[in-house]
Amino acid sequence: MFYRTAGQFKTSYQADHALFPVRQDAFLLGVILIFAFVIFPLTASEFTFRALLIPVLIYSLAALGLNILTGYAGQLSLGTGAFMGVGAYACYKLITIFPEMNIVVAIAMSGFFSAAIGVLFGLPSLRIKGFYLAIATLAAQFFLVWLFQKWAWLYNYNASGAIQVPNIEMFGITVAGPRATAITQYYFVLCVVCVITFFAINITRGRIGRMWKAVRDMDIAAELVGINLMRSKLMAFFVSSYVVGIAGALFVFLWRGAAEANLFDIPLSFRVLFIAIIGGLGSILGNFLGAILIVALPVIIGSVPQAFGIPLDSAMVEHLNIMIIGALIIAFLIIEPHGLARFWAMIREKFILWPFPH
Amino acid sequence: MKRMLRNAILSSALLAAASVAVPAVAQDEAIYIPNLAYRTGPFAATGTPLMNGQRDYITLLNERDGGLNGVKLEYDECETGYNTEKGVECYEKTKARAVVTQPWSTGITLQVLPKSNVDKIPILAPGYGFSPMADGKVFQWAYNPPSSYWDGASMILKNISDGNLDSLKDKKIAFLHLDHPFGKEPLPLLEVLAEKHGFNLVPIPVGLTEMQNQSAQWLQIRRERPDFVVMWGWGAMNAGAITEAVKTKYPMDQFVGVWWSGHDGDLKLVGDQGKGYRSISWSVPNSEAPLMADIKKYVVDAGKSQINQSEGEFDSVFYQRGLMISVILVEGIKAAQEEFDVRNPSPEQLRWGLENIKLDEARLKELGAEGMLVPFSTSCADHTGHGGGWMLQWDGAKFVKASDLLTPDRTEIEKLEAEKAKEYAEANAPWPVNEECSM
Amino acid sequence: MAHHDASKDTFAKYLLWNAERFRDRPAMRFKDYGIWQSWSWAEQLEEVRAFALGLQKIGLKRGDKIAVIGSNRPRLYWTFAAAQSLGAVPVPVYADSVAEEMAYVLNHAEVTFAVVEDQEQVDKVLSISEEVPLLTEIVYDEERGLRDYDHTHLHAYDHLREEGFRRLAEEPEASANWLVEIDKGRGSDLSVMLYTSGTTGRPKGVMLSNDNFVRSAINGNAFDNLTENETIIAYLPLAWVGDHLFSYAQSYTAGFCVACPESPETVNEDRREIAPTYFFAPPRVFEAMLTAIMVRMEDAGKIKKGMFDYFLAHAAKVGERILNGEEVGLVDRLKYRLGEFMVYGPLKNRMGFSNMRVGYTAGEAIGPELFSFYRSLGLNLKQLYGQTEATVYITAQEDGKIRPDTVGLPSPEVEIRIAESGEVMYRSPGVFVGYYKNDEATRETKTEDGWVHTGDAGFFDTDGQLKIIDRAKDVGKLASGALFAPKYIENTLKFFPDIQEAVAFGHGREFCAAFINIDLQAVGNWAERNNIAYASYQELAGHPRVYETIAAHVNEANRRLAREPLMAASQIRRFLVLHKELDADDGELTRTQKVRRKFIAERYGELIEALYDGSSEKFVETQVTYEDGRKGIIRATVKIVDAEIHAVPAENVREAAE
Amino acid sequence: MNPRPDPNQLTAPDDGIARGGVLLDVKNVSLSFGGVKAITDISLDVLKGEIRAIIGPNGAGKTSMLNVINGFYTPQEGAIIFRGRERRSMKPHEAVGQGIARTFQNVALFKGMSTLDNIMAGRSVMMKRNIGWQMLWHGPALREEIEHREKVEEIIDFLEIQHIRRTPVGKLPYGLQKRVELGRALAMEPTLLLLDEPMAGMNLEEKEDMSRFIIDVNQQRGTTIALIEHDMGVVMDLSDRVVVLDYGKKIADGPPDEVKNNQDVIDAYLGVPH
Amino acid sequence: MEFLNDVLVQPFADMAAAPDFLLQVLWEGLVGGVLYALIALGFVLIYKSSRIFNFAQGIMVVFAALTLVGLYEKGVPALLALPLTLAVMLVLAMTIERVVLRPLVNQPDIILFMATIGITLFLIGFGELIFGGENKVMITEQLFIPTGSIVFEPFGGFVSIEEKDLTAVIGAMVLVAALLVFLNKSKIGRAIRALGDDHQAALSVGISLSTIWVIVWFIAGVIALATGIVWGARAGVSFALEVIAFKALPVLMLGGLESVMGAIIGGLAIGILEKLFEIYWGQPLLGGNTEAWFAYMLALLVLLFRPQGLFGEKIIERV
Repeated sequence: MFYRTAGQFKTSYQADHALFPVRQDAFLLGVILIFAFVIFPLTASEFTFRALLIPVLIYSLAALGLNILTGYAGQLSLGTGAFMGVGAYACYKLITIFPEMNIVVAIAMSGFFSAAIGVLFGLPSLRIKGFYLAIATLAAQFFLVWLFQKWAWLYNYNASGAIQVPNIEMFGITVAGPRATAITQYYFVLCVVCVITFFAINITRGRIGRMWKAVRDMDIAAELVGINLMRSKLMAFFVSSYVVGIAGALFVFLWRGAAEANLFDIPLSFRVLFIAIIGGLGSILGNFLGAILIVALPVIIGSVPQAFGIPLDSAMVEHLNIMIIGALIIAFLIIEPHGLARFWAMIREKFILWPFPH
Repeated sequence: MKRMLRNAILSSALLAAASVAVPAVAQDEAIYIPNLAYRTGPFAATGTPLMNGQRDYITLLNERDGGLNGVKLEYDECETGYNTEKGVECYEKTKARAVVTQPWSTGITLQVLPKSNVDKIPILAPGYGFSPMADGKVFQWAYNPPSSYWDGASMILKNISDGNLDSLKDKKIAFLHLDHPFGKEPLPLLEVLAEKHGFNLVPIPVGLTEMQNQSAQWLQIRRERPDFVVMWGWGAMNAGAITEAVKTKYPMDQFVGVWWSGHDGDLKLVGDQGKGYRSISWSVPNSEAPLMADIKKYVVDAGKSQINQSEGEFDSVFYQRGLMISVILVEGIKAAQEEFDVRNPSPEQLRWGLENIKLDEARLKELGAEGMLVPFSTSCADHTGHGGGWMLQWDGAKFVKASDLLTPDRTEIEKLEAEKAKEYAEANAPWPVNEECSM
Repeated sequence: MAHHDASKDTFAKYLLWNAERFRDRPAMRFKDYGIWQSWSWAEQLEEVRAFALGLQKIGLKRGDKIAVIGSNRPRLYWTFAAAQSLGAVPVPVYADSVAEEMAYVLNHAEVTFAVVEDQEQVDKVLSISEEVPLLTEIVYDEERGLRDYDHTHLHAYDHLREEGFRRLAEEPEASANWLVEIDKGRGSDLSVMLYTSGTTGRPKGVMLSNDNFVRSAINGNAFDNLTENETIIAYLPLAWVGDHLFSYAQSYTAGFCVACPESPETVNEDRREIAPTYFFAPPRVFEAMLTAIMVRMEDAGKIKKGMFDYFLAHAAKVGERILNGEEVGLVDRLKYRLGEFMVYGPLKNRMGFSNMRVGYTAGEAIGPELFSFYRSLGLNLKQLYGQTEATVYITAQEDGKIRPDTVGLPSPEVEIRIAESGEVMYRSPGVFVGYYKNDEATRETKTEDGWVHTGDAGFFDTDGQLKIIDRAKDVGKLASGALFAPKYIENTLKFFPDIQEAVAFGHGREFCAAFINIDLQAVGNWAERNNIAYASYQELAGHPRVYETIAAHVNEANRRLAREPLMAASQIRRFLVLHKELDADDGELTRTQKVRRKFIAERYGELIEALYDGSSEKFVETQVTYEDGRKGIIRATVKIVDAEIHAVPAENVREAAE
Repeated sequence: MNPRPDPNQLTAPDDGIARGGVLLDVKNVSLSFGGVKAITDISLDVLKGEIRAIIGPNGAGKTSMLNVINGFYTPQEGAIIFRGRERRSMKPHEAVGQGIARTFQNVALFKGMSTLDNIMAGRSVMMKRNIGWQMLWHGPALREEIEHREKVEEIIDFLEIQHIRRTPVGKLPYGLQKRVELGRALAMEPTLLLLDEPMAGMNLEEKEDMSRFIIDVNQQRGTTIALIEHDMGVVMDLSDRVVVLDYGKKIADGPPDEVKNNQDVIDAYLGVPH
Repeated sequence: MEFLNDVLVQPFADMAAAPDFLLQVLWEGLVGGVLYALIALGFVLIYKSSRIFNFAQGIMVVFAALTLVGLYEKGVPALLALPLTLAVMLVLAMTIERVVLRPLVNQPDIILFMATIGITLFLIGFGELIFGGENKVMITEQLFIPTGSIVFEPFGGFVSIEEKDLTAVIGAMVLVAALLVFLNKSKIGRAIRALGDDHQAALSVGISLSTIWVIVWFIAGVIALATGIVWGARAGVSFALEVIAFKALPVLMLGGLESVMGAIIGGLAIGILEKLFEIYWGQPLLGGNTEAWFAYMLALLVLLFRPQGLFGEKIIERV
């Protein structure tokens, strides 16, 4: 219906390999970007920024990182939270050791720390497969969180054991810390997320993405077409952990403002995993859809009774909320196990084929 | 045009979000008191009675007095599950209308604290939070009356050493604490004191996932054979520790907890075997007090309370402490109302109010709460009041007062407070410091 | 009349000119290796020149005939231009013709060269090489499987192309000489020779000159405002005159882009990608598309199907009127707009017609409802009446003056007259030079003064539009001497969805009568809705209420016939509903589902007699062949019914008398 | 604008071995799994440019033989000399670098990927742009991608699978999957192509198509082919030389006609007990 | 050097120095291990029969215990509450089979795993809604579980053994024995075991897949209840218990996902080893709390050498 593809033909491979071979997709993205860059900032309240927009973006990024590993390269990870923690603590150390360092540089560099740790814990993937591999990532998860608690150097020996984001300026604007305004942080996060998403799309659709998918779909065959399993898997761990690390740094520096070790514990990992799976493994778009569902929906559900003046006490709402989220997860898995991205793809396909049913 | 666009988008994309952000009408008159409560999760057991207490005191005022000086108080809970992330979300959600933030977890407090200067909403964290918040010059917006954790630690040590800390020399004190900002809070002071007085401090952290199964920690205690175990526990950790202590046959009279580790429910698990366990507290339950009679009459019997009467929650330490917490807050609001002659004080006015709380014995008596709370007063420079506390002891069925009013030894604490406050201000530069305050 | 630059009288000259005036505009696209490989006019010139020089190298010279065999692909189109540039005459041959047919054509045309698509065609040509002694050099495009063939007289296109480039680079005079060759070309020279597959006898080679094509193309361009901005998809056989005109002549004269599909299987998809602005298809293609749409919509959900049907019904109501620029109410227009968004637009998108500006159908009569369907969607589909001998154009419908039942007004520069016998004759600049090596046939078809017999019977309608009623040889006369055109009558009857097939009789008789086959699906549905139980086709066909319905249709058909002055006499007086479906297995239909009137007349002689002897029913036994090949007999008593006859409206009588 | 391929580039890389020279020499190879002998002392050679068939009843050790050749299994005894270099063990992915590509008995495609991507994956080894370029996409990475896409499109064209270019291979019928798999192997531009039962599970028409492709590959690209096939008829038509295995042992080796009449072979196929 | 001493010598010296303490440590480890094994057993059963990695086993423990205590608090006699709780677990098993498993049959492992996390969340919300979030006391006495402790005094020190821990160990042993008998001797049990290998084979026994699933989930529920009772007796019943599900994971990995014996041995091994490590290495050298990760690191180490776990079947790669 909306997708009228007639007359869109490609005369070169460049055009065929464009990000959006279908014009309407590009248009849709344009609309979304206009919303993200112009309309939301004009309209959103601070609460919307801090409770909806910024977390959705950051969680999307974390899920994107996980998706690279699990969705594209087929290596299950349950340790995303800890890798986010590595990024966050690395960024904290960088910022406190080199206070003059530009925050963008610090965040970009902190990704390398989590990438390195990721590769380290990815090494077992060469021998261990499937669910058994989850153990390696869980080992990382529990060990790293334990380390965050025990290694006081990481949090500069703060009494509370928490890391606290100082006020950080960039080009004269406070972008992180308590003085930063929500809108600045939103733009900062948005830009980082856009750039990394762009990179991730490019990687996943090119040679490396194909190698990962080959390893995911059938690792033996991948090896026999000449793909070096070790390199591909470790590269997936590297790239994935890098993105996750960046997400972790943003998580603390651009959103939470402070963090203690157990913030990065298993519930965070699961949350990100949910986003990636509900959103759709092996998809970039899915991470964003999943984040909207998993991060934003509870906030919205939680606000509904109040908004309608239904006298439910907050604990009841929370209980119901947990139940609803649990039920929703099951429902979504049943309705579309391949996630929201596939759901959207089907809708899009319907629009393209409209009025035909198939 | 822009407005139209704005409306259109608000109504479509952010319908739900917007509805949260827009305050409900017709309640302008009421003073909005949000509470970042937790009645869910592993800490719900200890949280619930506290929240009930807080809530019921406000209900009492509304029911009995028609509010405070004629203005209704609107008490509103936002569920955090003791989860820092949710807590921050709740903070953001409520801050538009709030006159005060009650963050209810040291983690959330730490998170919200740096924003207080920007958002200009006072934080009230009675008996918890960051101990250096006592320094009102640095932490202009944060209050932790009537006693800080450092005060608590000092009082516990004072009590177990019978007032002479030097007598602890070469003694071994295990510090069993939740591995969480809350649990780590007294460590700096304990370390300083250990050095100064020559006792042996053995910090034993309990991870969030190990709260219920502390056999490793208690094996360590058994091996180390400490002279005293000081506990900074919360939630399910308390119950776990006390059952393990019983199992390990650790003498209960050498086992002392902070005020948050003195929950009736936790001790009921072991009953008689817990006899002798002590907990420092700045509040004491007194179900016979006139205030409690009013609560029973106007709130509980009127069916407006959520307490679980069958389990004796009404008489519990935590429920009545919850009441006291609201008493402190309401005193602050009242002070602001009177000072600025407004019905509905602004957050900044309330800040002044919280700095000028005078809860002396006379005032407590006036409130019908004599002996239920340590008398204290706050000032511009002193946001804690350092009212001290009493030792409560478990007699096998309930907690009873087991000491006279204890007060902290402030010498070391003040030094440390100043140092840590300074550190904090530096780390969070630019951080405004109110130099006008005088002691 | 369109402007005609006399100096541009051959396509080679147009090519040179286009390479200048349209330099970087696309001339040719070809879906190959997954993308639309494209050539600008300048590049097309390069390609043609290189190949021409290559052909020259292997001996192609002025006057030679060069066969072109294969599907629509750029290199074969370039072969036309390359050969013509050297003064040789391309002879496109149907790629699917069997070896024997091909041998005849190649031999008759005296081709000496052949440019073919692939191994399959090479094998075919080689297999008949003994029968075509003149043919010596074969050029192929696809190398696959040909590597080990003897290459003494077999050449790879690539090789010749490279040879051409090599000559361009190494022989300074090659390019200039080529231009000289082009210059030598004249409008009167033969452009191509197209073999028409007559229904009887051997194919005839229609010689068409450059002038024929250039002028027809220019006239056609002007008629439909075709410019260099058009895109056409070339998918019909190269050997068919229409494709040569649309995809070659008009492209060269107007400068527009021709797109060749990846393969015959992917035409639909490729058309959707390209979205041509100018499109041609015979009715069967449109019919197949409509069927595909309806079949696919059968699976749609109830709501969607309902919505779809609703808007299609609305389009049927107002769509054509809107397209013709007639007055339509605001509500209907808005509804149509909504329909455009919900249904018509997406449908056109799926068919690849989103950008279609001009569409033609021709070749045979298109069903009016089919024609209207596409027009109601807002597609400017028009009918064309043409022949190879006329270089296509005889008549064409003008924008805004479209009626489904006529083929339009005479095309520019075409004169038409109706012969005594009712046969349509024409004279135009597109009239062919003659049949190759068949003067007799030329004389039979083309009069001394240039009029050509079409072989079709027709008449001019009141508004001057030509109506074709039948093949001239099938048209008979009633006993009264009035014209009897059975196919026209049958088509009028078949307009009703309930009528699947009809056979009209009347030649030499007093009046016209008809056999009717009901459409089992349509009537079956109707029966179901009306609670009419039936066990078989036979039972349904004989049902009195079915007869009532059919009688009403016949009545309506008669009313329509009455409006036509020439047809009024052949209104159907009596009809019957046949007790069995006409079936190709029984020889009643051709395999292409056309009625074999003669056979039917013999087989059902008894029934025909009954139609004319006034009896009201007749018992018959008919042998049938079942699907599995078994034979059986069905017996039935067929009722015969009289139909209402309508008077001829007065004004028609007057006009007819003029 | 017109990236029409040069057909001469389609042929396999030159390795200095003349047509008819020994490309692969398997010498006295034995392989066993935990005591079970899969291959016993087998020697065979593959000449450059030929189609070499390995046949035998089920369980004869044919697939194990291929697995040995491309490094998936390391034999306990014997030597493998490929392009004049001897090696005992190598990683399977290294085999590709040496010019050995293969297909599998049970199609081993990447089910979640399209035909195009599957074949592109076959060229992974030849693609060099690092992750930095990949991230940016535009520029060198895209150029490389297109360069290889062109090669892949030739293969798609060659195997006549244009119409399924974008279809996820999991949805394709078996016969087409086999063709895609062949395409993926071709994309690696192998010197030696190992085909493991390329016609298993196909109908007659598909078998004919596949035979044609195999011959075309061999003739047009000059690729040496070693294939395993169960169907004797097909093998005899296709191959230049046939080696017959039974119970892990070589029982015959020679031109198809010769092998066909060998008594041992007949017995083996008829199931005469040893 | 000192480091090596700390790591390699000192711990053993400590063990030798206080053997009674070592015994206590081992006992504590054993009790912990029994509990891990019980949870892991629930996992294995479900994994074997339906290839589902049931993350919800942890919350099922909490839910079962809460139901038991909750019913008792509502005035149901303890001995009636027990069968009622079993009935609730049966209903839960049936609901899960109908609502979750059946629609998700044949989905990839990860999807089913996620679904069980969904179940976990749902049960947390549901449980808190009904029973509240507070800590509850396990009704040990009412269930006739002894609560005293037995004190031995070997090597001049003492070893204290809680009677309820002893009950737990014995109870677990009885449960495991019963389960093994059930799996090996009964028709359903054999079907369950066969299911792990081949759905068709299991169906040939004549029991429908749904029935088997319900039974398996119900057995898992029974195990959960047993676990809940013994664990609840130790540390009270609260939602904080759900985290023990994580402890079962390395146990499973170590033992091999499909091996009942593996789960038991893995559970005991991890229980004992992690306690020893924590006491003798973790607390003195690493600042404690090593139990959070020790089991994982151990499992990881084992997996590196045996990718299929200690008792799993060897994976042979085929082309």
